[in-house]
Amino acid sequence: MRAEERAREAALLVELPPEETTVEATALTHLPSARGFFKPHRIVLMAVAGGLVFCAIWFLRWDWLPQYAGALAWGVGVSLLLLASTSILGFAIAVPIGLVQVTGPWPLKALAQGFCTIIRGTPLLLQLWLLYYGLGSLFPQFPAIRQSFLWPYLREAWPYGVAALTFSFAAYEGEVMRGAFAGVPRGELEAARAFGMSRWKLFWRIWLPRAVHRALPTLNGETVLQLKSTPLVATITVIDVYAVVSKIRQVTYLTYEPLLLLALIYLLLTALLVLAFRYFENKIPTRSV
Amino acid sequence: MTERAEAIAVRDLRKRFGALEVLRGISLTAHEGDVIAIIGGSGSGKSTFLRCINMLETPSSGSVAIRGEAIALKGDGHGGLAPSNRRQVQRLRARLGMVFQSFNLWQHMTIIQNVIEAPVHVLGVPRAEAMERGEALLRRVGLFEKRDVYPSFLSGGQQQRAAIARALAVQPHAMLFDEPTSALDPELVGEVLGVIGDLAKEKRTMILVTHEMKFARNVASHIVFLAQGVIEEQGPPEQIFGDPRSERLRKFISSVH
Amino acid sequence: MTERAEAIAVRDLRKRFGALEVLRGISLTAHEGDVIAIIGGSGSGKSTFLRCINMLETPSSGSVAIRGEAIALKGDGHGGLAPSNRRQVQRLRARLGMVFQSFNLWQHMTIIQNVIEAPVHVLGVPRAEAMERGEALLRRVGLFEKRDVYPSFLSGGQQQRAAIARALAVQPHAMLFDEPTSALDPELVGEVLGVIGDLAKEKRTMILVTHEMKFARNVASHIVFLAQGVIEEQGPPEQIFGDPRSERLRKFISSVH
Amino acid sequence: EPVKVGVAAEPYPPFASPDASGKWEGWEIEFAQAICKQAKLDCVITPVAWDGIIPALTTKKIDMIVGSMSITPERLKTIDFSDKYYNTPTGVIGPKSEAFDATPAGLKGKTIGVQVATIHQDYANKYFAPAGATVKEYQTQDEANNDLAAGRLDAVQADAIALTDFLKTDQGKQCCELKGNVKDDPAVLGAGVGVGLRKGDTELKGKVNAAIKAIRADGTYDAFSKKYFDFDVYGG
Amino acid sequence: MTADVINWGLLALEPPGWGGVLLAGLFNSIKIALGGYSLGLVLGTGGACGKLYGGPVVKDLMEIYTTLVRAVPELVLILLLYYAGTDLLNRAAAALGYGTVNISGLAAGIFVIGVVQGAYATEVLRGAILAVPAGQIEAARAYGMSPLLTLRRVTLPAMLPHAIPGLSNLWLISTKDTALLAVVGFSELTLVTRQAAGATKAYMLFFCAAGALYLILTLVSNLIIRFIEARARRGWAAPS
Ligand SMILES: Nc1ncnc2c1ncn2[C@@H]1O[C@H](COP(=O)(O)OP(=O)(O)OP(=O)(O)O)[C@@H](O)[C@H]1O
Ligand SMILES: Nc1ncnc2c1ncn2[C@@H]1O[C@H](COP(=O)(O)OP(=O)(O)OP(=O)(O)O)[C@@H](O)[C@H]1O
Ligand SMILES: [Mg+2]
Ligand SMILES: [Mg+2]
Repeated sequence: MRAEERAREAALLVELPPEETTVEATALTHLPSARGFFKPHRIVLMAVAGGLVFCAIWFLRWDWLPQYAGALAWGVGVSLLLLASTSILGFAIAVPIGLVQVTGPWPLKALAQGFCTIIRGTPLLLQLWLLYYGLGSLFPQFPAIRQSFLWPYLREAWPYGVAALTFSFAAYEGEVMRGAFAGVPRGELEAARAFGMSRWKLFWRIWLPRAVHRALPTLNGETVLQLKSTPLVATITVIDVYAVVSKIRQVTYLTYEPLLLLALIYLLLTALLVLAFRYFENKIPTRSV
Repeated sequence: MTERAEAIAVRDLRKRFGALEVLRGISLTAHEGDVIAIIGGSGSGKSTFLRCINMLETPSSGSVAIRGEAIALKGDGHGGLAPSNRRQVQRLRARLGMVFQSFNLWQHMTIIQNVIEAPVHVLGVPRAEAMERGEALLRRVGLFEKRDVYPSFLSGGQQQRAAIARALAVQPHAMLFDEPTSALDPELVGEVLGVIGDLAKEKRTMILVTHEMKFARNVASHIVFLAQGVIEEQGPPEQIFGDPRSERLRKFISSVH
Repeated sequence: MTERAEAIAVRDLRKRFGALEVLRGISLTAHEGDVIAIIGGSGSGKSTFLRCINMLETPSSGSVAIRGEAIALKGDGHGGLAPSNRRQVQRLRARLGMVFQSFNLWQHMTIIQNVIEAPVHVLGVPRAEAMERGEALLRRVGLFEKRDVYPSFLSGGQQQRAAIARALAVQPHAMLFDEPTSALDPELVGEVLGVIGDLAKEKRTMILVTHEMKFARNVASHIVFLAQGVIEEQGPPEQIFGDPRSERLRKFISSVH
Repeated sequence: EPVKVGVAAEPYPPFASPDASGKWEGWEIEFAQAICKQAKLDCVITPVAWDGIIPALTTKKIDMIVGSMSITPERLKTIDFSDKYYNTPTGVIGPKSEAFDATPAGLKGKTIGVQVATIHQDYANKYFAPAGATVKEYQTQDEANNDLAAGRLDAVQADAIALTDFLKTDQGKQCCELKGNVKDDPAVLGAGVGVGLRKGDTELKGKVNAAIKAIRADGTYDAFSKKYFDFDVYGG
Repeated sequence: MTADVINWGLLALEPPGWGGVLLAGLFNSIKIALGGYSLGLVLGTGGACGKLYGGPVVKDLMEIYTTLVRAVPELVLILLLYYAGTDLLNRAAAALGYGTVNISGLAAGIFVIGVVQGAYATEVLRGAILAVPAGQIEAARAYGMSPLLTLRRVTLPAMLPHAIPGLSNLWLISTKDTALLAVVGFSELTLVTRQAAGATKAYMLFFCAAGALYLILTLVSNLIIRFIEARARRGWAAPS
């Protein structure tokens, strides 16, 4: 009991500001509504935007585009695959991380909180390099690892990228899930118990879905943030769309064009994500207060 | 009364929260078809008593039996009791329909999903059958058109009626109501009391905690007045309201009228 | 009455929100020392009328003059009016002490900071002087000991008294009260009405919207009954409450009593 | 106004690498200092990410590149170069445990590491990739070397001097050896290393060319080269 | 070179230890983070006011700004702004006849982080301003305050408690985003760590050391944030 309290106090000392407060400010979660698109000033703005796009097309060099279209599409595929796999894996880890912080015994609680604090307190780029160049260069020194069936994978770069992105997502989303689990009204859990649900059933049927439901808007933002993190893997030799564009930049020596295209690609991917999430959120409507 | 089977039997129930002894030896038997209303001042232990019946709160001592089956209890090592067989508790709970003051509908499910949840996932009723029965129940409480709506879109009265349908869906041996109308706006109270009144007329076993004295008088077959953790007085409604014996009950009745 | 100067003069004020015409031609003059109570049903436009006086709401047509100075208005291009000189409005507003239903004390300032804010930053009174006067006002409304406390730590009644002190601090030509007690718990209403009653005795010019009929009757020199955006009836309290002419007023009075 | 000399921000020994006090040192740094002194330019060494070093030059973040950048026809489309200031062959290294040579046939099925945006990348893509090798690109030479030592690569292609330098380190000595130099292709591998300059910056180009000539003539070049190499790095 | 012998001497502050270089990098990171964050706050305040009180054109421009920045990875934005931003500035200066302006890496870094932070801060501050009860602002108007005075005396101070959790997170993001400048070769903590690791081959040691430095920075920041928050929350009733 005393130990638990002490652990809680120690943990409180390192708790970072809640993640939910900034997700919407740092990730696009709502598309601007199309309504009222044709007000006079908007038409002028759109004309200006159109002019800019025209200038970009006319005065900048785009002749390289067809040659790299295939590579770009491949890169987008890799980016999306990374996003999907690491978000799903990360979420799977985030659930227990959030849960033990709400109900777990204190050693697990402290462990989960420490994990979240360390990951949230250091740059992802550094974590990525630590895993790939640091940990990755230690592995081959152990013959056991070198001979194991894992070695062909450990030789590659993507497992490290996936691991780093997964941990990152798990830490940020774990923090969100903690709030979501804690925020499910006690009464609803009590009602489930009153209807004779076992602990597992209560967790799977009521607590988890309800928490996920609560976390959905933030999950949307976290996924957009995760998409925005994926290009970092290019720095450890994974060929995602960012890496493809880097290569284009190096081969063509163009400064702006590939980057502008890249920004456009991410803009579209983000919009797609937002639309997908809007679809899911609409499935379970909640009355906005 | 004696020839009917015992639906709920509570013997010498005590419950303490730390230093505070909230229930100080309560015995009460509800036979099949009884409608028992529990009244009493705030903090007198009414909710705690109700919650002890289905072990949402574990008693410090005493025993509870549902339909003659005693809930197995063992010492919890802190001077209280705890169920020794979780499965038994879950099985018995599943047939006690509890209705809460704040409804506690599951917000991530539609009304019909709320209603069929326990029958399908706890009792193992086939989905189609549960659906059919659930819809009948919703029709009965006047919420059939709202079946596919999420709870947050309903008024408090509608939510409480849905909660009652949810409790009925498990075909409960007995229903437990904890102040089912006190979270409602005055104009919505009537519709919920109407539904409960109908249930009482069907001679369903019910124990209800309520502050609505007029309603308790009309509906209950037996009134229990709780004060400071003991049953201060009990009896048929006419006697309790018409001819209260104890000073405390007399004061209580005049204060709420 | 006629020899006293006009404090507030409203002529043929109209206000529409979209299709809804809330005020449909209201004229009212408050002379120095008048205490005018505005009564009327919910939605009759009382708040809107009060807010039009200091241009928190801009009228659709009509005119408002404070101490004989007409507020300059011009068409706003949407069929309504807008002040043509913002500085004039700010200057006139600064000397109209407004007290809101929900107090609207600035939460990030202590009580005394709330009180001296407008004198110091709008009227340019030296800080020390404002402080001294502010403290005297707080003493007067019985909040001197709470001077360095933040509003959220006060009860509703205390907050409203602080808001009254804040309004008095600008040495207002006239005070405007919009249901100053309706957000308060019943037991706190008295303390606020007491303060307002004292102000009325001093013959301060006041226009107050209230639902407290007894209070209006005791305190006001003149009662205005608003219904559906027009002045249905007005006159001294004895006449309005003792001998209401219109059917509507009679109904209204009986409904609130 | 000081002239900003761009060097790659990544360690590239023995040509340029930061020391433990954060100062840049190496053969190329001494070379840069020598020509600046000769041309009486006020130079500041400015580290820039290698893969953005040409944009940095064209957007005037730096004024010249002294970064072991080979003079290639492709680069000449975008920037200008001084005369060459060194020229070395291109080599391939690999683990001691495997025997192969630096030919397309020898590298078939192998994973070969190169630094991005280098002539080695272009060369490997032109000759080794079509022959069945996987080309993996690294931000820095150093990381490619490290991955070779870590067994995540089968070979590394780079400037022969840089590779020799690596093979002299503990790490390199243990794991790897030179598998040979690649067959020359001037169209890809270029005509030696020159100072990268903005197009149209002819004044600076003139000064740099004159300075290179001068330090070659007065022995300065040989003097500091001896500290690093026991052969003529200027090449034939 | 193997993991079993950790050469702690590599972290010594004096050469041949690299500790001094790491600390210098950390100092650079903090400088950029502070500068970028401050710039972001200025842009964010302007952006939030523009979004809330501006005319239709200003509102739309702000919307475009925040939408773009929030939808595109920081890494891409940093590259774009680093090259394009400074290039445009140079061209503008040239067009105006000032010749090339000399933009230091530090200034460019601050500019880049600041523009990104500005969009985030716009959203945080906008939300916080919207959380201020309308009555507070109406009371200010009723006492004759001009719009600017209202903003300065009431709206901004009243929204502060709502904004602080968000702004604290932005500060932590800003310290971590400085690491991204490594990809343009700016000598902040992450890049010097990579250089140190590359030069000594002690990858684990240096990356862990840098991680510890970032973590300390985060945790110390957090203590300061709590102190500030406690002060800004004066006046808010204790949660009952
Ligand atoms: N979990 C708990 N821990 C500690 N004390 C509790 C707990 N639950 C209830 N109590 C205390 O037990 C006493 C009885 O509570 P209970 O809720 O049973 O009263 P009640 O009769 O239902 O009152 P009300 O009419 O207000 O609902 C109260 O004093 C309450 O504070
Ligand atoms: N900003 C607004 N926009 C649209 N309609 C409004 C607005 N403000 C008030 N109204 C409408 O104007 C009518 C009069 O409102 P007002 O607040 O003046 O009534 P009131 O007499 O003060 O009522 P109450 O006693 O409830 O405060 C109402 O129907 C209200 O809905
Ligand atoms: Mg209760
Ligand atoms: Mg009103």
